Amino acid sequence: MSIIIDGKTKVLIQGITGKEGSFWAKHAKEYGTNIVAGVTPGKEGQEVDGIPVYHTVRRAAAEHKIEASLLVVPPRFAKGAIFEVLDAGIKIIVVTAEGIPLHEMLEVRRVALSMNALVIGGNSTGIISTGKAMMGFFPYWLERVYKPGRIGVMTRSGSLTNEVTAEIVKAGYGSSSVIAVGGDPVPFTRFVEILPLFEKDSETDAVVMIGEIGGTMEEEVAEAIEQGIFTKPLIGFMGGRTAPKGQKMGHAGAIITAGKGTVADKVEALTKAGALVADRPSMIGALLDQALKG
Amino acid sequence: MSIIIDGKTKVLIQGITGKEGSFWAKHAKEYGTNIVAGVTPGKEGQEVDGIPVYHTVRRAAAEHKIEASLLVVPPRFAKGAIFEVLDAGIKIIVVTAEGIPLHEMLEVRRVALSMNALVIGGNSTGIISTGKAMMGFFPYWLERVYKPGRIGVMTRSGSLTNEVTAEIVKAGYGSSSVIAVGGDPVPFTRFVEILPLFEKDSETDAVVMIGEIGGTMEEEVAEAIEQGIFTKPLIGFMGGRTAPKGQKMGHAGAIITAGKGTVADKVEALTKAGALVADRPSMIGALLDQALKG
Amino acid sequence: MKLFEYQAKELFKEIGIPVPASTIISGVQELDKAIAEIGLPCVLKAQVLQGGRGKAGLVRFVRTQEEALAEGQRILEVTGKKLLVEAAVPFEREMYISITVDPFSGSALVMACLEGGVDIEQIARTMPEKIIREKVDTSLGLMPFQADNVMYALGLSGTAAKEGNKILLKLYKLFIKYDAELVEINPLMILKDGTMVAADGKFNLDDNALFKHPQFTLTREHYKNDVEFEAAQDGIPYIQFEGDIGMMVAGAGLANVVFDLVHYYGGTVANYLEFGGPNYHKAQKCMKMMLDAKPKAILIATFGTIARADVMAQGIVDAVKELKPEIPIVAVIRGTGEELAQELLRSVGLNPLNDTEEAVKKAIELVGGASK
Amino acid sequence: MKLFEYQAKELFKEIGIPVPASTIISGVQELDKAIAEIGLPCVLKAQVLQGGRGKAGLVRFVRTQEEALAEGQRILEVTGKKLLVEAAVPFEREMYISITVDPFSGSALVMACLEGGVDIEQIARTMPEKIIREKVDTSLGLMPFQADNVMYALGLSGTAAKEGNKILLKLYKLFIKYDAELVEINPLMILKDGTMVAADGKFNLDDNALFKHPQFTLTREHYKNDVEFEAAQDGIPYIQFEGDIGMMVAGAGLANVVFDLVHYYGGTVANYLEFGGPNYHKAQKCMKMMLDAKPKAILIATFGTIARADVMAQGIVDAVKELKPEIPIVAVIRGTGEELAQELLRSVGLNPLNDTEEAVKKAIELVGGASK
Repeated sequence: MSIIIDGKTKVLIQGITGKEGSFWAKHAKEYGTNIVAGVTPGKEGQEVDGIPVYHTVRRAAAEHKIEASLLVVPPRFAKGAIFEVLDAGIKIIVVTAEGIPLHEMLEVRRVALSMNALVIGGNSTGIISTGKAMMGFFPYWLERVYKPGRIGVMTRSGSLTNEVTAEIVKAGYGSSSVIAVGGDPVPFTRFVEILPLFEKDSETDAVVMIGEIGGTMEEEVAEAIEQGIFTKPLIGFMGGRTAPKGQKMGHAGAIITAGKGTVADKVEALTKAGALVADRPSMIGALLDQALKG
Repeated sequence: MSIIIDGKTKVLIQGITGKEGSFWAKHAKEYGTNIVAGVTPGKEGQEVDGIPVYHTVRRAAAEHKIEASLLVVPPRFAKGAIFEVLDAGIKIIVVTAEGIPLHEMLEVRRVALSMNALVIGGNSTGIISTGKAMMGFFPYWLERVYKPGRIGVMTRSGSLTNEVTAEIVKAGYGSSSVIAVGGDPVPFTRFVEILPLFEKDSETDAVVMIGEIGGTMEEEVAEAIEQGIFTKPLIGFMGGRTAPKGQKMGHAGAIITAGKGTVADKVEALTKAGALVADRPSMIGALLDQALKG
Repeated sequence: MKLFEYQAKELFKEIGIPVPASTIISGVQELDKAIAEIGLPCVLKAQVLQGGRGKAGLVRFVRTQEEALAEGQRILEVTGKKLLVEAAVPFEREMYISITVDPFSGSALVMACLEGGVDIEQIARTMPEKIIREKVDTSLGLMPFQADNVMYALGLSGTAAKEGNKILLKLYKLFIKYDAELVEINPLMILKDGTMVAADGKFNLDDNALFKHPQFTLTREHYKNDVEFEAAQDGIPYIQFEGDIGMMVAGAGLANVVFDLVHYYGGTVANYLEFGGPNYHKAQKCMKMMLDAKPKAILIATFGTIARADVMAQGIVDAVKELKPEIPIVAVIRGTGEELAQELLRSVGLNPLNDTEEAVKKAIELVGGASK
Repeated sequence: MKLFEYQAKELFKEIGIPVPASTIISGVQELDKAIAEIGLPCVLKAQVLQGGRGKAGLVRFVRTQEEALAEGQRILEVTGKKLLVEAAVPFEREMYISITVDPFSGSALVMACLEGGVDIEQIARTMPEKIIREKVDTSLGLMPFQADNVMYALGLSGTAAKEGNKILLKLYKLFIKYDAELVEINPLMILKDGTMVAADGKFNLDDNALFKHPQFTLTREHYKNDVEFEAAQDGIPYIQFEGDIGMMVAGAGLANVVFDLVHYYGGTVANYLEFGGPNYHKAQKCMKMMLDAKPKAILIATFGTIARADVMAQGIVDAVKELKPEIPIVAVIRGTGEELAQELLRSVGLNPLNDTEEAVKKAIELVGGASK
């Protein structure tokens, strides 16, 4: 078990004939992901690494049972591509595009919520069920970073994820699933919506959350812990403690919402809820030991 | 029992301070309808026939439990007024406005469906639970037209309704509830959605459906009968048998959908499903006798 | 409100949907100049609103100046309307495409079919599977992937699929921008290189949204005759027929039924006037129109609630007093205020009835009985 | 992208939201003419993007020509930016109104408050109940009833409620039309007669949607200095600070953490450059910018997947070879292609590390140790 996908999940790749699309299709397949089809309008009949390509998701879905889709399309086409998958009844979608217009993000978030679909991203490096399957961009070939284990990871950042998962491995652990919700100001799926999946995953003992200044996602997690929705140990690590106010540093997501969103706020909320907070990446290992070995 | 409303249903009137609004508020109250509040922006604090007026539905709903709303507002404001009621969590809405723009009708129909709300109209003369309560415009003071009884009536027309209910009374029957779904091309609620309410109403023995050329509402009713969704006797009467093709006669709803919608089609579908069809108003009484007295 | 083909094509051009070169003329004397501009061969198309122009000989492909003059003159004379002179475009195949509404789901509905140029209702009855349908949530709009769904489902590919996608997206923009009930291109010609040209265009605007588009108004050309046009100016639905009985009914539903009953009992209708809803205050004017039209008898029927019987009766009485008609009048006026209404009618010698079918039969009797 | 107050007000005017009469000037020599046009008393407002202009003395109410000249000159000198000369408008009370997004529900979010003219974040913390919130489904748009909900909930009535309704609907149109992250009027002045005037305006555009609005471009005035402006022209996030260590990090998340770590271990940052994402191919250019800025040491950190370590290393190596820097360079380059990357760095005498915190500590040591 792992959350969201495993080696059996039937995966589609939208934008599969592009440079990035074909590159990561090959890697995902090599890693064990069950990629059943790809889509690029106008290119039906082609194959990418043995994967059949269709004009549209509807046509691909007519030929294959599809359970999840990885979008490797430019940001301007992301909204349309997401709605295309939703329209075909597919409920798991990973969106890697960085730079989707904000108002389009709102629309996607709202519709995905109403359809009860799990749309992850935008600006996500993807999701990986470590050792089994991945939808996204992960340097799984670096064993000191992507070692299978029993720690769930959820993250707003790409670059920081490798940094943190490497610390987890260094401390003698590994990851069960890594979910990059992405660095956008309106992530389609929020940390607090991933949490219940880790809660019920028997292969996850604890969760490391890689947060960031801005927004309220970390505060929502604190609330979920307080409400007993999540009961396993959680270690938070947030960047942007010393970021100068008003200066846009880091992700677009790092816009402070009126009266909320500083790292100090997040640390306070999490600590109050009983979560552990790492000041630096190097503390994560020790906190995992503390939480799991007592 | 009667369908949708009875004398206890707490009713709001939007546009209550207008000429028509205040006129029908008075009549509805006189008839026994439980009108608890009215809304006209800017007129909070006024009263109409003892009914308190509020600026907004939200403010009215904060002071009164409201279960249903009658809209007596001009067509250009109808969409906004409907969404205002829906937004306040009220799920029964009767829309009398004639001439709501088509694209706005689409929007209302779609949203109402998604919210599981019963929006009746537009261009509806209203609904009446005969002898108990009414939301709309009915000359209930004409006893030969609005006599309580056990026949459910659903209709696309206003003028024809009086004609037909008078025939029902003439034949010795009366009406349990009369529901005018309205003459618009995109009625917010369709005949087939009223049918289950009559089916489970213990005070309704049979239903008279007053249809019209155009659209597919009558065909949908035939289908519901065939599928066993509606099992009581149904007598259909449809205007526009001899209407010249391509000529817009009657309601805007009378646009023939590609390959469907002539009265001949409707008669065929209904007859095949086992419903009785009256060629003329004067046949309705005899058909009721046939259905109910065998 | 229906637009004429040439108006629809102006909108197509505005949004970038390719149309053949064309020019619109009002009389045969403008034809030479038009042909000089458009070239030969070309197509002459009567600008009338009814369908089936081809079968009626109102669309003609002409090769020579002489042929053009002869056909142009003939069509202009038959219709009395404008004539569109349009370049002939060589095409490989034809396609049908339209956007209308799906009342059940509350969506816009795209329909497309590769059997273009023919009657779509016919295809809907005989080969429904050839029509590709795509519903559009208007709050989200038509998305490019949906246009792709349509084009690839039709079996198009390459340039044609891409062109079709673009044209459909543009057509949808028009549908929304102008609050259309229906936009249709039939045929949409597919040329050898996969590009497309709209060879015909239907555009029905929503009358209830016309206030947002004051540039469109109903003109005399939209009507069969002056009377219908003038009635429409007053917001009164009026249709001229060839029969005996003048029908003046309040309420569209009842009007339809009375029309049916007249035919059922073997009568014929001279004209149809609907004076329900907001028009009930115009009873006097309506009655005058009926009298002016000189049917063999007038049949008035109402059963109104808001449309008060007494108000309508007063208007009728006023008109009768003023014009002192000699044709028989049958009235069946019921609903709110009916007692007073009937009194009023009696005051000018009319004998109001209580039953619609009785009234219809009476009117038929008065004009000489059933024609069957 | 943030618009300046005067730009926001141009948009307000365009949509019909009343603003005070005003004129924008670039130098003190234009002030006389501006005052002749606007009249006295008037308000002089520095066109800078940071908040708290009032407290910083960058907004001044002036009564006389002399006062205006003195204050105008002072503000222009302090900021080096444009100055807005605006008519003083007598008002009864002030209100706050804004539209932004609610990420949780995926809606637009209207916020309004009758405590205008003050810091809304402050009110959100201390008197959250005074802020009226209304969520807007952007696929349906802000409806008039929602604007009514806001105005009546604030306690407005009569003309003010109606004016507020209209202004909010217009503000929403701007929010949508220009793909805004935030539009805000604070204060919106309510005059004696209930009409309203927007006395200030904030307008943040969504950078990801700027391609739809090419009329807006970032200008030199948006930046503190030439280097930040030039970096932005190349799409490189660059911020100048006053400290010792030049930070060049791939990836926004990692950059934030390295920034934190430098401070945690007692160091200071000279400048911040982010070269992740599509910028990883620009490593050479970025490295040159870092060297040009002459910090006491340069700290390079990456842990990329798509941003390949070897490509970034090659760029750094090329820049080092070209410029032969004498300041120390600490590099911790990991991720895809890290073996090759480390080899490349070693080839120019750099000694790549493997641990971010080690690297931060090393860099601080090299610039003279922690400042604490």
